[in-house]
Amino acid sequence: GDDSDDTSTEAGSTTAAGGELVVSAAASLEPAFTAYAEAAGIDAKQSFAGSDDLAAQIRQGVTPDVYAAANTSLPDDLYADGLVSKPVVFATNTLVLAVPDGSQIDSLDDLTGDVTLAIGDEGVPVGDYTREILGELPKEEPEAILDNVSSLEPDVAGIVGKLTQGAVDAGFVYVTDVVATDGALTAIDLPADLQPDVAYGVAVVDGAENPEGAQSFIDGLLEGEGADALADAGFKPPPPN
Amino acid sequence: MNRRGPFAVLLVAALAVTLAFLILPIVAIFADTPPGDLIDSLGSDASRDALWLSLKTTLAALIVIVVVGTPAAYLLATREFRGKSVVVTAIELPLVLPPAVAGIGLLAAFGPKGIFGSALADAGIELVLETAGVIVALTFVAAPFYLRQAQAAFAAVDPDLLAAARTLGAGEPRAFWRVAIPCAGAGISTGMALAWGRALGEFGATLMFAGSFQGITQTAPLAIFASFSTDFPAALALSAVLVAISAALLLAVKLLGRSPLLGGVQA
Amino acid sequence: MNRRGPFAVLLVAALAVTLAFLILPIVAIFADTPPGDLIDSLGSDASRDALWLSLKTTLAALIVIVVVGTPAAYLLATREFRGKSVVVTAIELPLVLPPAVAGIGLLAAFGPKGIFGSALADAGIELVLETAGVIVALTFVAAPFYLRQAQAAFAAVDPDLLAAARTLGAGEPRAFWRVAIPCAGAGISTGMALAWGRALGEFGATLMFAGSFQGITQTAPLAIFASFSTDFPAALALSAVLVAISAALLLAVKLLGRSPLLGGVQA
Amino acid sequence: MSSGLEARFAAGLREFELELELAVEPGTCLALVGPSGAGKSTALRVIAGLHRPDSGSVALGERPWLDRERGVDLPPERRDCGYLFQDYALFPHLSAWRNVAFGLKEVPRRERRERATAVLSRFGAGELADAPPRELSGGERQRVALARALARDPALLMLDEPLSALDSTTAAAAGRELATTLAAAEGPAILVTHDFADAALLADRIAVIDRGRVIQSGSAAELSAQPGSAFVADFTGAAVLFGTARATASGTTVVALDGGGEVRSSDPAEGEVGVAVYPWEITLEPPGTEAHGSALNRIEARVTSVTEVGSRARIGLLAGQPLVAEITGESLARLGLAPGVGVVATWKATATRLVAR
Amino acid sequence: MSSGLEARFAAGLREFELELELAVEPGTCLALVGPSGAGKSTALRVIAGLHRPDSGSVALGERPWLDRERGVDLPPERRDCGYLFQDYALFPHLSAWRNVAFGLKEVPRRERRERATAVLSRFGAGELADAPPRELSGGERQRVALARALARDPALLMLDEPLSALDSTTAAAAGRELATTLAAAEGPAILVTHDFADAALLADRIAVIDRGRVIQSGSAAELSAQPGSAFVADFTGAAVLFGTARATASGTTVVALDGGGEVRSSDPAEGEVGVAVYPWEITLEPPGTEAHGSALNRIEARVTSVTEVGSRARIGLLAGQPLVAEITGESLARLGLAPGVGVVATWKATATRLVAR
Ligand SMILES: Nc1ncnc2c1ncn2[C@@H]1O[C@H](COP(=O)(O)OP(=O)(O)OP(=O)(O)O)[C@@H](O)[C@H]1O
Ligand SMILES: Nc1ncnc2c1ncn2[C@@H]1O[C@H](COP(=O)(O)OP(=O)(O)OP(=O)(O)O)[C@@H](O)[C@H]1O
Ligand SMILES: [Mg+2]
Ligand SMILES: [Mg+2]
Repeated sequence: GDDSDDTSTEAGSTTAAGGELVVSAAASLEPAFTAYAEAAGIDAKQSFAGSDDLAAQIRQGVTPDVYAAANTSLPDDLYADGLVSKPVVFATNTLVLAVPDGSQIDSLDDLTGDVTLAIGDEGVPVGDYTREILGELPKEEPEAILDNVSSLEPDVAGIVGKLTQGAVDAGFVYVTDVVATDGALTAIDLPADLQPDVAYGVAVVDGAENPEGAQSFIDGLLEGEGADALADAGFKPPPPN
Repeated sequence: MNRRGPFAVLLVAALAVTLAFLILPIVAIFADTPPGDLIDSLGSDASRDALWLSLKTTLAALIVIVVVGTPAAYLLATREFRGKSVVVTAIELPLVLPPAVAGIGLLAAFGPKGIFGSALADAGIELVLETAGVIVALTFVAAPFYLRQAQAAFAAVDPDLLAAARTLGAGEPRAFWRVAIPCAGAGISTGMALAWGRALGEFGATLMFAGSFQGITQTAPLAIFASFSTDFPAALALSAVLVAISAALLLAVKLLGRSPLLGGVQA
Repeated sequence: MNRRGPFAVLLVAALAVTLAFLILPIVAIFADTPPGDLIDSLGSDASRDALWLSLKTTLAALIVIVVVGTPAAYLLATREFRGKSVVVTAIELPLVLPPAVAGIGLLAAFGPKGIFGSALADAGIELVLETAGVIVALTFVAAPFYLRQAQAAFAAVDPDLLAAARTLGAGEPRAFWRVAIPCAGAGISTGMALAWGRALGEFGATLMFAGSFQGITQTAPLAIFASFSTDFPAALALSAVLVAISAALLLAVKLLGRSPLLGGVQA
Repeated sequence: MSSGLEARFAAGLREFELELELAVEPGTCLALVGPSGAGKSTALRVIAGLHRPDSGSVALGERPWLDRERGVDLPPERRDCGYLFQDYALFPHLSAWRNVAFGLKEVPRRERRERATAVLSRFGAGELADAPPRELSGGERQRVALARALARDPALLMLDEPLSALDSTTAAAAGRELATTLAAAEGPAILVTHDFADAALLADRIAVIDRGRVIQSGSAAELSAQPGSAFVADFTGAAVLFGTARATASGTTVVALDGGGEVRSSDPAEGEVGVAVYPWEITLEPPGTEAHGSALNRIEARVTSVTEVGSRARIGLLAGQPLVAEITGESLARLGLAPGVGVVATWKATATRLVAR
Repeated sequence: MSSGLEARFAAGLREFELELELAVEPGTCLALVGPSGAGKSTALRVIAGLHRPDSGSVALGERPWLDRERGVDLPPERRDCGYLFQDYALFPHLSAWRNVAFGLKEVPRRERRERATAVLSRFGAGELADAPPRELSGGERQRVALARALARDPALLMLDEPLSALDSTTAAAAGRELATTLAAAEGPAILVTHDFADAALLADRIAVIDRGRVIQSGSAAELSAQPGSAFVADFTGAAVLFGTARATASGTTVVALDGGGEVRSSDPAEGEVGVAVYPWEITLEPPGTEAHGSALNRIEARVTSVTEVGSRARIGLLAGQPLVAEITGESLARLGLAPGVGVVATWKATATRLVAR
């Protein structure tokens, strides 16, 4: 009866408290964060999923120590709702136009022609950034391009999958995603003036069992092994402010 | 023989636990959703389109599955041949594919670059990013459930009944239609319910193979997922509506299951 | 009575089409994956951990489902009571929940803030982000398939056989164990295969409820999804491996299905 | 110690209400007979606890099994009765011997097979021990089921048509085995059968049910001596003609047969009756032979069938109604009987039983 | 026009090989009889096309149904035979009349119900038309199945134990209906039965099968006059004793009975034989009465059972082996027979048939 209960609670808590760190991070951060944890020898339980899945979890009361998203809006919302501490930007990514290897398309202008696109849905970071870029384009181009959109993807994987399988001709993703396809896709850089600042926000989750660990983990991301690992994975450092 | 006893109590307990466990999360979703939202979520056309598309596509998929799957299941149940268990296993494999991978597989098979892609293109059949594609995806993920269930149901039919039908001048088709199907009726309708439910909840494969475009390929689960990041409560509300509607439809199937065609006795 | 005839041809055709449709996408995935990658993907501990975890958790879930679900299904099959079809429908509802929503539902029910959250916490039971949570998620998603299949199988057992067992001095438990289960054996093992396969492919609910921690909650489908956005080919390779392994296991189940306990005759 | 069965219950069936009151002494066997659909099997199911009656009670000695009033209702497994189902209900997943062994819980595992096979052998099914039911012939199934019901010598034995699927030889052998078992049994037994010889051989008393009610009961001899109804008469092997009776001054009853013709009986009766006469009481004469006194019934008939058995022949007759006579081989030859031939069937008025229809 | 059935085939069964050669003339009925497990039902299944023999052929008139050599093998539905399954195989999802109507494809929809109910009524099951099989009694099911097999008067009729589950009255009525049907039928018919009376009444010829082979065939009269084996003798109603025969100078054969005792017969025989005698050939005497001449067989016996039927009694005897005598009510009274009483059973040597075991 009692004592067995106690021990199990003991067990439950020790796993979390014993310096261990629980990290929920956007799927695209997986290579960087795993490398970082190894390099810095951090005993971290890391869960990688869509930024919004993780946000939904936190809204449902799940409390990892660190929440790292592929954008800043989701952490900001959670912060506004008092679920996480003030988020900080720890990295930026570059949005590119991805096309299957050997595609005819080599610039934004080709997108107005007879092609099909997959882009992120509204509310999904990659989707919002894509709309930002299109917004910058001269008048009629955005409509022409949006007309060619045949799928609004809830996550980057959907876009990448369709591109690699040739289901669509082009799509907007992060350069890191293209790197991940091992050459199946080619990235077409966007004019620097159009490039949105794709900022990644990270925050300590309220009620975290290991807030100190969380904070030092975040610090490590801003400079040190974390920053290096991010750079190796193709991320850019946060804009100096 | 419905007497109370420790065993009966155990049975009831088991059912109670099962029921509680399966129902609670659904109740929770409703609890999280103010009734108002339910109405609102029906208000937006995105939701209405999605629900309507879901009903259409799942129904279409179910029809395809039943029409093609029933004879296939009957064959598996009534014939013995070498390598049969391999075939049966093959039918079960789609189950273990994670949805997104299933989608990739479908693209690799029926997509533009896929094995069959060109053939389909020549035939002027467009699946990818089309409503037809949704149906294909749903069929792919839901079919195994119906096939195996129907096979089990057919296998449980006393062969002498089919034999009797034959001696009464019924060819195998008539024996199949007038005896095998009614006798396996209960099992078959169960299989239909399972396959339909599975199709209705399908998400990953559809997304990967058919994409997510309102009114064309955005089924209810996709719409729910889409609004996840933008309007979480709306997402839950839509889920609740989806559950409510399908509950109603599944109940209807049950009542249909009582009809002569499926299990009852024809007076 | 295995004579060739138009109907037999039709049956074979139906099976051929079904098989081709279900197998092709899987073949395509293998085709897309250089054999080397298969080996490599087994090389990475992430993959090995994931596969191993998937096996452990799906097995655990299956055991829970069978142990609790079998009596529940038996009760539903052998007793008549008012509102029975409502109960049965309730059991089917989890099917129609999109995976992520199912996860939300589980969180809302058993999560820290959930209806039962505090109760579980007091009992010192941690589910969320723990392996136990994976098992809960898999059970929730896969249980309906087993329950309904088993129910259909039990319902097809001639009641007089149970009656005979009773008159021979077997209490209902023994009649259940020695007669009902063996007679429903084929159907039950089918249900196990379906539920297990479904659990093995489960993705959304697990991710939402248990997260994706390598070695703890990152099952094969989650690992596949994770590497989608980081190493696409590896993702496909891992999927192929998953399919291969489960094919082997499902075949094993079939052979088990031939054993006396499940369907065969005890000499 | 062992104790008798007392059962009285009422259960509604499709066409009629089953209302029975049965008492079977320990160590004795009651044969339940009656037309198809009379309620025999249902009665057994009620007693076995497989069918719950609307009202009534069943008790074995002091031990109440069912008492709707007092809310007693033991589950079948606690009633300890061996029940042979009319359609066998063999376990399809168990070989013959395992079917029999199923009831042998208290026998040590090692001995079960031996014990089961022994019982099977008594009914000539020993070599079928390992066969699955689906590979057994009808009669083989019946014997396996019989063995299964007997194997664990239960407090109450209920056999629904135990020999119906067996040929004469097998049935006779099985019947003798059954007789020994019943003789040895301390508890009561109920046997449903449609064969008078079986009933007479195996049972101490016979209860005749029709449309859910006992219409007559007694020993085989009593039934055949005083058949209470046309069914009973027929069951005991008599030929039955139907007609309308009226008393005469002379005290004898005259019956106008439905098919035409008239017969006399020493039994008193009025109105619609059945005329029962045993085939061997009937003698056949060529047509046109004149009557020797009114003590003799004479009706014109046509031969429909002739079946010679040994030194004897059964002659199927049509005298407006079907009738059967049993005559010696000699008279068969003398009369040159063959289908179509006309004859006069005669028998004593005193050998003529009048029974309710 | 219609045509006879010719069937010869071999099929392996568990214990033995089924090797039959059957020919049935159009318009006639062949009764298949034999011990339980002899292969009767399997034979019907082969002819119906439900069981494929290892070799052989089946043909109805000019039309080959099966010819393994020539690779002909018509599916059951194209053989047009009405088959009553021994265990009925009624469709559980169809009411009685729909079961019967199932075969009536060429009858216009509107008339089917009427037609089906008509056939049911002929077998006294008219009012069961709307009942589902699970709510029917054993005998009711059998009659529905019988009606179903007959309804579409098929080219070949095959009935596996059509009356086995029926009480005497119902069976007699159904038997008469069946007889009319068979008489009217133009095609051949095969009837499996274990009742000699049924076989004699319904069939023109009887074929006796044992362990998969026809051991004797002929009319009922022929079989009972010259039973070819103990089984046949028993089947025709004779009592059979087993013993060892040796010829004597006098020309009569002496049989030393297994149970002890000796009997003489006019039939020639050597070695192990069955001694067949009809119960009504046997007279009983008090023990110790002296023999009147060696023409009479005399053996000591003990009474095991007494069954009075009308003016007659069947006496079960044990003379080392079981034996049955049929005597008049008077002699029963005179001898004061009761179980346990010792008697001497006597019968003529000329009435003693010697048969193969
Ligand atoms: N489940 C049922 N529901 C309604 N009526 C039933 C049911 N089972 C049997 N009956 C009816 O009850 C009557 C008695 O059935 P029962 O089986 O007891 O007859 P039986 O005496 O055994 O006849 P048989 O000698 O043919 O076996 C029959 O008329 C039958 O139609
Ligand atoms: N499917 C089977 N496989 C192997 N042996 C079988 C099979 N079916 C029947 N047998 C055997 O073949 C023999 C003949 O069976 P069949 O049913 O023809 O006997 P039957 O003459 O109809 O007996 P009964 O009068 O008892 O019905 C039996 O010994 C039986 O055990
Ligand atoms: Mg009955
Ligand atoms: Mg048979």
